[in-house]
Order: sequence, then C-alpha cells, then structure tokens
Amino acid sequence: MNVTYPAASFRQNATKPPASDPLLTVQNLNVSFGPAHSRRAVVKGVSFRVEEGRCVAIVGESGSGKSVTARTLVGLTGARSHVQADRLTFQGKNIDRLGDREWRALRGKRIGFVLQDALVSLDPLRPVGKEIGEALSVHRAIRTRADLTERVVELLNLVGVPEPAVKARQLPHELSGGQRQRALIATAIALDPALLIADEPTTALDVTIQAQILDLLSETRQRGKAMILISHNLAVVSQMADEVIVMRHGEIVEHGSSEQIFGDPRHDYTRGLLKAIPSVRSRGSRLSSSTAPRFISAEGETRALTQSNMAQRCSPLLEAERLVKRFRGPDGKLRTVVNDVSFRLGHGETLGIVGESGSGKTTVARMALALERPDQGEVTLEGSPWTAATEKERRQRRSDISVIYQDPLSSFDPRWTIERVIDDALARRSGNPLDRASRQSEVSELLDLVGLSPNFRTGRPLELSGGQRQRVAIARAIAPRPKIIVCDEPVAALDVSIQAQILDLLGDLKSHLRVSYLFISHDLGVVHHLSDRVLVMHHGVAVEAGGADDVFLRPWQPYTRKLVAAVPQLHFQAA
Amino acid sequence: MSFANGSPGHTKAFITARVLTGARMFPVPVYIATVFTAFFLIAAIAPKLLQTHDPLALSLMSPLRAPSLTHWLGTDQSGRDLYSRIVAGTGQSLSIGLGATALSLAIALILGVTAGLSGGWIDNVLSRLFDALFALPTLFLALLFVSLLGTSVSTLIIAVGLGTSPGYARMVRVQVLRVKATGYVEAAKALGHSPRGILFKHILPNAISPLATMFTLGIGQAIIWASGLSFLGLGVAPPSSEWGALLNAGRNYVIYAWWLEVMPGIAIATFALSVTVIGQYVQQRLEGRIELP
Amino acid sequence: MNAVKTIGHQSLWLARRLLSGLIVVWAAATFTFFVQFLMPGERAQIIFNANSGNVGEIPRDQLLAINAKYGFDQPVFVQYGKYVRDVMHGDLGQSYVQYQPVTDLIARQIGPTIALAFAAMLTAWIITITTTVLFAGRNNIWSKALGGFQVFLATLPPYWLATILLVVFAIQLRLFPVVGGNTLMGLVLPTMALALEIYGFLGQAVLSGFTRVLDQPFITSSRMRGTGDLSLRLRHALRHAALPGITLSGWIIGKLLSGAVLIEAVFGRQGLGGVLVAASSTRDVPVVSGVILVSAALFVAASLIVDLTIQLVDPRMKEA
Amino acid sequence: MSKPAAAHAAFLLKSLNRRVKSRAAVIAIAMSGLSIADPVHAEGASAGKPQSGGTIRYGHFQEPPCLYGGWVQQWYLQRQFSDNLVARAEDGRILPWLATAWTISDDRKTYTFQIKPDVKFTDGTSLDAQAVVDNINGWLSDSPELENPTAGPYLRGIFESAAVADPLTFKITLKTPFEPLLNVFAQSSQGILSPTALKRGKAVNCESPVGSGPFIVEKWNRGRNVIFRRNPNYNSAPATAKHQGPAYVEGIEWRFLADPTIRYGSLLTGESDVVYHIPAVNWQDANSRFKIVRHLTGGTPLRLALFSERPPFDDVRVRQAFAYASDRRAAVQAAFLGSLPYEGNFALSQSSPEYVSELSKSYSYDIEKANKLLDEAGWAERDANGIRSKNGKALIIRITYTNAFSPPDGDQVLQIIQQQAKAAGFDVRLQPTNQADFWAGKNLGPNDYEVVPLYWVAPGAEIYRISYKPDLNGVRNPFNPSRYQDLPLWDIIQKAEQAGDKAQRTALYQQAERRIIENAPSLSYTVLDVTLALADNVKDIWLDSGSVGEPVFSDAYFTDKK
Repeated sequence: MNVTYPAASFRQNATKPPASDPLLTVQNLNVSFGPAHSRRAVVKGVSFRVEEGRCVAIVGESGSGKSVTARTLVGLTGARSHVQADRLTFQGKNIDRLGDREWRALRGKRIGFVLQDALVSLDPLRPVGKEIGEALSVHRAIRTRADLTERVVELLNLVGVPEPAVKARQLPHELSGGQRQRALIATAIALDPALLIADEPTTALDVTIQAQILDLLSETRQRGKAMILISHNLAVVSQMADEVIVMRHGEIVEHGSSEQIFGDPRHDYTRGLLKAIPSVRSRGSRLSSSTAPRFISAEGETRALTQSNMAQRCSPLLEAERLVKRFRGPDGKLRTVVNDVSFRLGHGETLGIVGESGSGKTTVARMALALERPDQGEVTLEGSPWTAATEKERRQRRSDISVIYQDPLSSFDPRWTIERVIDDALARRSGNPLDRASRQSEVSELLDLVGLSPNFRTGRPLELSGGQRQRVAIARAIAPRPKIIVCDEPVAALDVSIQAQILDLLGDLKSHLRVSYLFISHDLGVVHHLSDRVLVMHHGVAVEAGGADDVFLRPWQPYTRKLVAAVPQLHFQAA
Repeated sequence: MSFANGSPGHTKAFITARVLTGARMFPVPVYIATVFTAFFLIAAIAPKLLQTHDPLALSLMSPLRAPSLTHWLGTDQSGRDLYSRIVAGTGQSLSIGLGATALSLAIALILGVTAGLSGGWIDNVLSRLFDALFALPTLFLALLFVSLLGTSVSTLIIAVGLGTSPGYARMVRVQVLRVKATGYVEAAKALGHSPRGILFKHILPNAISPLATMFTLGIGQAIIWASGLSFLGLGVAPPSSEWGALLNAGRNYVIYAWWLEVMPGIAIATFALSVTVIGQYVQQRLEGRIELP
Repeated sequence: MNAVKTIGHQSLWLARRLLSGLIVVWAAATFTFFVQFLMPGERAQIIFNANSGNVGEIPRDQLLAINAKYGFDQPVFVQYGKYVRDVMHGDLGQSYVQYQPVTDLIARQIGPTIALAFAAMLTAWIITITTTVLFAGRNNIWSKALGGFQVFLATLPPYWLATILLVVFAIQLRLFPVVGGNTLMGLVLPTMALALEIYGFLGQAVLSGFTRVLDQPFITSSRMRGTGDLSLRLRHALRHAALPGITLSGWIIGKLLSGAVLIEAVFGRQGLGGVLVAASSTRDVPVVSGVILVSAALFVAASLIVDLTIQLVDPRMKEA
Repeated sequence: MSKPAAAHAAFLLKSLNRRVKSRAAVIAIAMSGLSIADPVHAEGASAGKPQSGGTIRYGHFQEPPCLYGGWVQQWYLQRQFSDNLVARAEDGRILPWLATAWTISDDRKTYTFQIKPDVKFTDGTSLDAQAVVDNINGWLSDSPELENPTAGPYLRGIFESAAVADPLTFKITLKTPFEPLLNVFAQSSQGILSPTALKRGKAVNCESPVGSGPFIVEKWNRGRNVIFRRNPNYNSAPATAKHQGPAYVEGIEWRFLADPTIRYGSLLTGESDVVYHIPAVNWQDANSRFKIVRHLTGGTPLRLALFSERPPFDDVRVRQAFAYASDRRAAVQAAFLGSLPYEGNFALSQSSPEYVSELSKSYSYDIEKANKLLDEAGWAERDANGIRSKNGKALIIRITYTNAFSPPDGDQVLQIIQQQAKAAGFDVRLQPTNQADFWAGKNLGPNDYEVVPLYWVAPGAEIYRISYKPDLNGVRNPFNPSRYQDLPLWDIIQKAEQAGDKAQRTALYQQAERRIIENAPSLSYTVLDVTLALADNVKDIWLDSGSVGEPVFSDAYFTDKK
C-alpha cells in the first residue's frame, strides 16, 4: 500500500465520485526492471482510475515512469520487467495476470495505443492501409478482403487523411508528418476501443500539425471514449485533460483535476514545472529555481562593466544580405532551401530565428557560421566579408563566432575528455595565447561558469547526461571569447526543467559576457523568452521580422498568426 | 528495454546501459578466447615451451597412434607427435595470417584514406578500383598469384593480403567519409582548425580505431584462406607443419586416423574463433564508447 | 505522369548500374592482363613446359612459333587491346595446357559450380530465416547460443567441415553418396558444408538486424494492436532484418565462389574448382584469369540482382 | 628463368611428369607376400559363364588434358577405345592383335605386317594397311597434332619408312635393326586411331577420339567422368584377351576421383565397382574386403636420380656411400605399411624379363661401408653435428620433389632417408616443390639439386635407350636427369637392341643392368604398381601386364546382373 497516496486521498482528489465501477483501476502499481539481484524500480506505488469518457493525463519528465505505467496497462513492459499491483482491473476484469493470448485479445480491441512519431511507429516498409488493416484482421473483425479495404479507407477518412484510397496504398514516408500521425491514430481506433492511450502523440510534430492532431484526439474523446494522455508538455495536457497526474522518479507527486493542477499547483515540483515553461510572460525572469552563478572571471567582468556598447550597437556585428541557398535533392532537382533572407545582428543582441522543420533556419545558421557558402548574397562579420572570404582568411576570425548544436554529443570527438574538448577551444582564443598551465585553470573556471564541477574534466561526453553535455558545449562555445554564439536548437532535446536551466545559463552568460546570440528554434516560447528580435521563416523565406513582442503578440503575416495560434497555451495559468 | 523507446531519455538511457554493461561484464567466452590466444602466441614465439615431443622426430615404431596420454593428439604416419607438430606449425600459420592482414590493411589504409579524403575524381577512380578488386574472389586471386609466381610463403601473404584488401579499403573509405561528416569535425572547423589539424586530430584516429577490430577478425580469416591454399596443395608443402599443410596431409588418413584431419582443423577453428571473439568484444566496447547506436 | 517519371528514373539508374558494372569487368580484365607480366620467365617457355613436349632443348623456332600463336611477339598495348576486345566478345583466350578455348572450358564447368553456390545460398537463407524467426531476441539460452553458433560456423574452415561431413555422413553413416555426381542427393553434403559457412556470416547479419528491429517502435506499435509474436516476426521484423542480409549476400558472392571451389575439391565434384586448381598447378594463366573475369562478371550481376531485390523489399530505396 | 636452366628443367619435366602424374609411383602398394604373378588368369577359369549387361563404375585417379597421348594416365584410357598392332604377353612373347602375322627380313630391318580383315573404326572407316601406315607416319612426323611422344624417343633416328604393300599388308623399314620394335608397338599409346577422325584436329580428337577398340568414347564430362559405350561390332580383340567379340558390359563410367578418401570410400559404400589404387593406410582393410588386382610396371623402377655432373655425386664412391647410408628397406616398410615391397635394383623393374633378381640386394644398409667410402673420397672432416665436408664444403644433398598430387606416403621415405643419412655425415635437405613451381623448373636448375625422384614405365629393358643414352654430337639427352654419361654402357645397349637372338639380347641387357647398378647413378627403394580393387560381383577385369598394366574391361562381367 502506498503511504503517500492512499486510496482515500485519491478519492478526495477525484472531481466526481464514481457512479459505477470505473473503466480502469490501478492500485499500488510497482514496476521494476532487471534481474532479481539488481532490480531497478521505475514505477513505485502508483494508483489512479479512469472513468468512462474521461481524459486522464500523466505528465512528467524523462525517467518519471509515465510511459512504463501506460505500457503496464497493455502488458508490454518487456521481458525483463517485474509488474506488481494490488489491483489492476479493466472493465471490471482483472488484468493483473493475463496470459499472452488474453493480452492480445485486449490490445487494439479494447485498449488502443498511439505512440509518438508515426515515422518510426508505422512499419516503414508496409503501406499504411495494411497497418490499419492489421488491427482489424488480427481480431478477425473483418471477413473479406474487400470489406477490409473499405473499412481502412473509412478509417483514414475518419481521421481526416485526404485521398484515403490512394494513401492507404502508400508507404509511411510518402505521407506528410500530420497524415502519418493521423494514420497511426487510425490504427489505434480501428476497433473503437473503450480506452485510448496516447503516449506523447504530438512530440515530434511541428506546432501547427500538433494543433491538428490534438483536435483529432479531442474529437475521439468527444465520441465518449476514455483516454490516457502521456506527455511532457504541460500546455498540451492542459488543453485536453480532465484529470492530471504529475509523476517524478516513478512516483505520483500530485494528482488532481486539470483546473486544480494548473490553477493551484500544490507541490513544489509541479510549480517548478509550470514556471519552467518559457513564454512571453517569462521574459526577463529566471525559469529554473537555480540562482545566477557567481562569475569568477575578473576579466569578463571588467569587459562587461567597462565596454561602452552604444557605439557598437549602431554598426551590426553580423549582417546577412539576401541569402539564397539551393541544394540538389536525391532526384537530381535543385531545391531552394533559403530564399532571399536578410538580417542583422547587433552587439549584445539576441536574434531569434523561428520556423517549423524544413523552413531553412538551420541552413541560415550554417551560412552565418560560413560552414555553408550562400549561392547568392553574403554574410559580413563586423563589416568585412565573411562568407565571401576564403577559409584561410576566416580561420583566424572564427574565434569570434561559436556555435552550440542541438545534439552536443555528436559535436564532441568521442575519444576526447571534457578537458581536452574545452582546452582545444581555449587554444583558439585570439589575442595573447594562453600557456598550458593557465589553460588548465581556465578549463576549471569555464566548467564552473557553466555550472559543472571540475570532476567532469576527465569524463567523456558519452558519460554525461543531456543537460551536462549541453553545458560542456556552452563552455566550449564561450572558451574562445566569441562575440557571437550561434545556438541551433540548443534545448530541443532537453526536458523542460533542464531546458529551463540551460536557458537561464544562456541568459546569464549573455549579460555577463556581452555576447550576441543568433538563436534558432522551432519553439516559439523559447524564442520569445530569450530574443530581442525575431525572424520567422517559412519554406525558406523570412516571412516576418521584428521585435519579439511585436511578432508574437501582434503578428500581421497570416503564417505567423497561424503559427502563434497553434501554440498550445496553458489554459489555467497561475496568477 | 523496449519500453523506453520514444521517450526523450531513450538515447541517454540506452548508451548508459551499454557503457555500464561493457564496464561490468567481461564475458566468460572472452576469458576463454584470451587464454587460447595466449597459448597460440606462446606457441608461435617459443614453441619449445609447449611441445611434448620433437615435432620432426620420426618414431617408425609408433605410427598412426590414436590420442593418448603420451601423445595428446595422437601421432602421424611417421610416428611424429601431432600435438607438437601443431604447436610447431603455429608460428608459420600465424605469421602468414598476421603478414597478410597487415599488408591488406596497409594497402587499405593508404588507398582508403586517400579516396575518402580527396573526393572528386580520385575518389571515383579508387572506388571503382576497390569495386573491381572486390569483385574478384579472394581465393581465385590467390590462385592467380600462385600460378604466376609459384608457391612460397611470400606469395601466400601477397595473395591473401591483396585479395582481402579491397573490402578493408572500402571500409576505411566509408569510415573516413563518416568521420568527415560528424558534428565534431564541423565543430573543429567552426573553431578555426586547419584541415591538416582536423585530419590528424579527429579524422584519422576515429576512422582507424574501428580497424583494430578488423585486424583481429582479419587474422583468423587470413589463416583460413592461406590454409585453404595449402589444403589444395598450392600453399606450404609438408614436411612443414603449417596448419593447412597438416590438414592436407591428414585428409588421406581420415578414415582410419581421424585425428590427423580433425585436430589441425580444430586448431585453425579455435584460433580463428578466439581472435574473432576478442575482436567482436573489442568492437562492442568501442561502439559503446565511440560510435552512436 | 508520375509513373512515367519513375520509370525514367529507374531505367536511368539501371543504365548507370550496367555501365559501372561494365567498368568493373573492364578494370578486372585490365588487372588480370597486366598482372600476368609478373610471371617470371618467358611465357612461351612455360607454355612449352606445361605442354611437356618431347624435346629437351627448346628450339628457338618453337618458342617463336608459340609467341606467334599467342601473339606474345606484339607490343604490349596491341596485345592488351586485342585481349580487351576478345573479352568483350566473350573470348577469354586459349588454354596453355588444355586443348580448348578458355571460354568453352569455363562454360562447361560453370554449371555445377553455380548450382552448388546457388543451392548453398538458398540453404543458408532458409536456415537463417528459420533460426532467426524461431530464436532471435527471445532472451533465452537458445537466443544467446545462436549468435555464438553463428560466429563458430563463420570461423570454421569450410573445406575441413566438408571433409568431416563427407567422412561421417557419406562414408561412415552412408546417408549420402560419396560420389555424388550431379544427383540431388550428391548435392546435399557439399551444399551443407558451404551453406553452414555462409550461414555463419549471413545469420549474424540478419540476427543482429532482427534483434534491432524488434526494439523498433513500429514493432511495439503493432504489438499494441494485438498482433501475435510469430506474425510480428514474419510480417514486420523479417523484412527489415533481411535487408542487411541481402546486401551481404551480394558481397559474399566471392566468398561463396571461393568456398564452392574448395568444396568441389573435397568432394571431387565437377565444376570450376577442378579447372581452377588444375590450371593453377600447371600455370595455365589464361584459364585462371578467365575464371576470375567470369566471377567478376557474376559478382557484378549478383550485385545488380541484390540492388533490385533490395528495392523490391524496401521501396524507399528506389528514390535514393 | 635463364635459358639453360629452362632447357635443363625440360628433361626433368618429361620424366618427372610421368612419375608424378601416374602417382602410382608414390603411393603404390603391394603386400610383399602377396602373390601378384597373374591373379586374374589364375581365378578366371573358376568363374561361370560370363553374362552380358551392366555398366562398370570405375573410380580412377587423374584426369588428363586429352584422352590419349604420351602420359601413362592417357594410355589407360586409350586402351579402352583403340587396338594395337600387336599384343605382348606377360612373358614377353609378341602375339597377334590387329596384325595377324608378320615377317622380319634377315637383316632385321624390314617388317612386313598382315592386317586382320574386316576391322572397322567405330566411325565406320575401315582399318586397313593405309590407316596403320598413316598412324605410324603421323607419330614420327613434326606435326604437333599427330606426333607421338612415346614412340618418338624410341624410333626417331632408327625408323626409315612405312609403306602400304596391299590393302591388308604394309612394310616398315628401319635404318638399323631394333629388336624391341614390337614391344613399342604393343604399348597402348601406340593404339591405332581412325585417320578420318584424326583429320578433325587435335582439340576434337582429344575430346572424342575414334579407334577400333572394345569401347567407344561417348562423352567426356570434364572434371567428372568419361562415358564409354560398348562397341557392338568389336571383332579385333588381341590374342591375350579371354574372349573375342564385343565386351560383356554395356559400358564403363570412368570417373575421375583424384581424392583417395573418396575413391576408396566409394568402393566401401558400393558406389564404385572398381577403383584404382588403394592408399597405404587402407591397404590391409582393402585386402580383407575386396579382390585386389595388381601389376608391377616394367621399365625403370621408382628411383632417386643422383646428379652426377658435379660434386659431390660426380664421385662414384659418394653415390655408393649415399646408397649404403640409408636403410631404405625399413623406410619402405614404415611409409607404405607393407603395401609395397622394398626394391634395391634401380636399373630395371622386376616385371621386365631382363631383370636380375640378385641385384635387388645391392647396396643394403651398411653404415660402415658408407663411412669408409666417404673417407676415401676425401669427405673426411666432420663438424659438430657430424656433417662431413671436403675442402671446406659441406656434404649437402638437396632432394627436389613434388607432392602436389600425392599423399605423403612416398615423401615419408625421403624424410626417413634424410634422418638416416645424417649418421653417415650427409646433410640432406628436402625441397618439397609445388607442382606449379615444378612446371616452372623451380629447384630443378643444374645447380639446384643433387637428387630427384623419377621413373619411366615400359614393358622391358628397351627403356635404356631413353634413360641412359649419353649426350652425343652435342645433342643432350633430356631424359637422363642423373646426367650419367657412360659411352661403354651405350655401346652395350645398342648391341642389345640389335641382337636378333633373344638369349643374347637378354644377356647384353643384363650386362648393362649390372653396369648401371655398379655405378650407382640412382638408388631405388620401391616399385611402381597398377592396382585395382574390385567389388565381389565383378569378374575378369585384368591388367595388360604385357604392356604397362593398363586395366582391361572388355572381358569383364557382373555375376549378378541380368
């Protein structure tokens, strides 16, 4: 029996007392992995219930046990797992100890499951129609081949896939991202299950597509089906859920109605999570609970204090002039990826570039770094040619502009220690070169600056967590004392609390080192939180540019409007 | 671990798991393989330490004796101790395997790195060359060399070395291309490092380290090829006790003195298996540390 | 409209592949032509010795006659040009020892070798698919043992295995004929010997692919639809896991042919093996070169088939 | 390869090819006690009436590049599809075959042959005097298509002409008398082939030769077998045959099973009816299970030729010492496991009529004699390992041999000799040479070896003409790898060849034989054999002991086939 959340408190939290037996009851669920001697508990004493027609959301960061909890309900926790519960009933039937055959009868037919990212959740070698048909034929719901085809088309139609008969014969990669996700949902609702579990159904999707998929899920719910929604995205959850369960480290930290959780979060963790979401409101404030680090580097402080910036602000640090970039596609055709994009980045300024996948924002970043040569137009750095210069000429000036990637791991030589990674960047610092000893002490200072203990010096990138890696990447980026740091989706792969820490760190460094950021992200909230000015890209074109507030709060381009509207908002924002 | 798929922590958890597994477990087969490899290395370097009899001493009174306590693996038609002969042949077999693999990798490295780095028409020409050589079966190439140059240990080494090199050369090229495209090479470029510096600091070390595994795996295969030639009577001839030559000689006795055929074969297989197990283990370790899954 | 474009794309691809295949064969021909100059001594003398005519001192005029007959008296590049032209016309030259053209010699012997190679490849695939589907990713002792067994098979010398199989199953147990000839029963043991080695490599590739695929989200996704395990393995996982195996099958054509030759030698089977071993022993270079060229062409053809098969299994490849 | 070296290699190649290829040399087997005189004839009488039918599955050893020619492996095949002019009985008598009668002129230079009437080649061409004359002229012509590498070395320089007298009569004229002429004609390589077919060119003939013999080549599946079909019109069996008329069996499947394990295994499992050659290790087993038919070939036995052109073997005492220094009798026993007898007479094989049996005891193991001879010859100094030297040059003996085709039974003898000769102070070094290298003359240059093993098969002592002809008038004898030059010996050989009286001829050949033994240009250890193992239900397969032991299947029949 779970001590923290006894059954009694559970009842109290439930908004409506159950009229009859709930659809699903989970009581004191424990799941652990590994062999008996080194068993690792991932779900600890979790209890909840789902009533007919209700949507229960489970939120939490990676490793919180939310996905495992969901998978327990379809008996798919894996061969090495150990599941134990006081009570586990579905439709009044005990599903605690089911055999393989009984589980199979349940899956798809009574409980539908939607995974994230249809590109990998649909068999890439089978037509989507077959995948949908599989759900039908496995449970022998359909007799003839013709009926099957007909029903598949019907289902695709139902989930809003255009030209369903054609699409049914196509492979997943031939469909657009949204259509794919719709098809995946179709596989789950094919047999009209009583419960639909959606595990991060919109995570890999662009924000506009995400909005459509959420609409589709809402429709499903409106047909009276119960739903469990698993997500790390609180905003998404706030739009859909009747009840919210917040999980951390395998335990439920808070459980309540949507209104209560978002309007009046009781637990510190929940509050922290809500606060960590970057948005327009969070601008200028800290997202994480950490305090600003003490900055040791005297020189940096001096620079921060003494440099008069007004004069420099006038002449742009980096200027991109009508950039055009084309790539040859696999079919041999030229594709214009960036089309006539211009921008300026001033001293100490942060320019956010926002856009959905394929909008060309990363290519712009690479051209700013002169890693890609524009087909037309040029980038100038402090007024002198940058992309037009030869690589040899650029090499000396490269220390002026650094980069932080989305995936820091691949940007580290896996054989190198953290110390060597940073030392290598320090050696590039222009001006008076540092000797070996001072570089060593500098490495420690830089690690300290990004909030890592000197113990990490000897570690290797693979041994670090995602947030730690990104901190090392930042340390490397600032080591040569750059004037500009290009950040290409630096927090896209991180959990919201880690994301908050990294964003805070970036903010702290900006004010401390007086660098300028060229900040690329798909996340409008993140961009809005950090940027002074914003450039919105769509299909390679800069559709709108301006001050961050202007663009996000008063967009005048239809695309920008659509984009802003599609961002899920927290419905019950704490005051 | 299938449950973790798709969640943001997947990659991290996966890698951590692998690193931990690698660090904790040193599987039993690897222990056994190491012991065998050590045995064969000693046999190659100091065969006298392991021999129980003089491998060349005839004992006309005890021909074709089955394995026993005196003759662990039996005796051959001249009463020579088979175990001691296998030990005596280890040096030659191993040096053929090592020599051929080293030659093969040397060719592969020079040409593969050149192709991978230069790109353009040089890459095209070299790649076609690898394709053409790759299309020629190793054994056939070896036979061509035998028919051209006659048989000798050096012909064997050249033939097997050349025959196996295109496969490695392709691999080296792909490795160089892979490393060239990694984030850290770009990061180094963005830091303003020179191409030369990047080549020596990043590309070469990272492209070559997977080849260490190939080297161990290659030795076993090279020995199998070379002994295949001896087996066809086109390699090393008796009275040398190179393993393939022993197999070739043992074949005629196989109905009545099975050990003469079975034991040298087991020696080859054991050695090849041992180095393969070690090679694969090292590969796994390297993958856990170096390559992303 | 779209279909037309795809066909155009496809035939362009095919044309490019054929051209590069031709280049590979041409390069192999060039290689075998020039490499023969590595042979120490005069070719005419070697031909003479190999024919073991009844003369002690080799008269100069006889040598000249041989030189004239094989065209050795012409400049190297003229010889090369003729050689390449002949090869393109399917003429691989004249054997130094056998009284017949190399092309005829190979044409007569290649059948059984290809039959053996094909049977072995097929068998290897059947064993691969069976064992993989049955045991892969089961997380039990069999699943682990399978990987070890495959590594073991891959490190066995195939000719040795063949000898053991021959003695045990044909001579001792008498389950199969010793002199198989071209009968089906006679094909069983050679096929098994070769197939087990190939399986060692193929099985490893497919097994690791299969195990990886079983971890893929779309497999989990399908499980969540209630799909049974066997059906998952057969309908989803196998197809993906087969891809690396198919690629590997193309790469190991050379290994397959080499193995076939060794195994033919063990079983005394008719085929290229006998030709090749006899030719190498008698320095009959045109025959050895001819066999090498033919196997290069086979390799090229096999890679083409492999690529087409991959496109069939994975339609995404068509666009790449 | 330099020219002289190549030329030098060539003579070895010829002779060694035969040794190597016939392989019998190395693995031949004969239980010393076994009666081998004429097993077939002895038991032939006991068999019932032969029945027709069945195909003999014969597991042979090696596959030649052509179905006829100068190599003994080709003779075996040619014996099946062609007939010879005359036959030779085992005791040396010449008997009629295609020639029903012949006369020899008083000056012993002109032979007149009568041909059997109504004989036809299997392509329909009639076998008449013209056909035979065409054959003989072809053998001795310069045409590479027609020349006969066996008849050539015997008859070139002796033969003058062959001419047709009438359709069934022809004459051969010689420049000098040559008594072994009919012996030469009796060997299968001198089988008469259809002149019509010969016009098709060598490549076609190699594939499908046409003779008048008991079997017809139906198909040669290279790498696998030769299918022989019975010649239904066969009417020209030799006088040595057990019956006239077509063969009893329908055909022969002549399989090439080079691997001894497979060959013997196929007999064990009943997949072959007859196999050639039993490996030493299986010899005892084979004798307990199967009927063994064996012929020890005539001509020179398996021997080690000692290179006598330069030191150390230019001194006859060193050659003799090397012979005394090794216990070859023990070596043969160990290597062949009793399947082959020891033979000490290296001049002539025991099945040749001119064989002197007491010579087989020459040079028995005597280490003291060996030491004495070496001391006398000046090889008196010995180093720490006991190796002798003279004027600072060590007594090194290099033996070049090839084992590409052979199991190590024979090589083992060499390894044993190596060990034993060391006691007398010889430093024997083995130079195993691959077949491919052997063709190229590796280890065979004039300064590359001291010893090389070889043999040459023939019915009798006429082989001396080939093996011991010295280099005359600047023409080098390529078939004498000992380089042993003995003009008086050549005189004796020529006298023997011209001696019309048989007793006198035999005496002269035996004189030559003794002289060869005395001078020790070679030393021997065992004999060459042709051995077949037969399944129980096959009868009357015999070896043509009058020639070189070719297997004969035309009288064979199955006891259990309908």
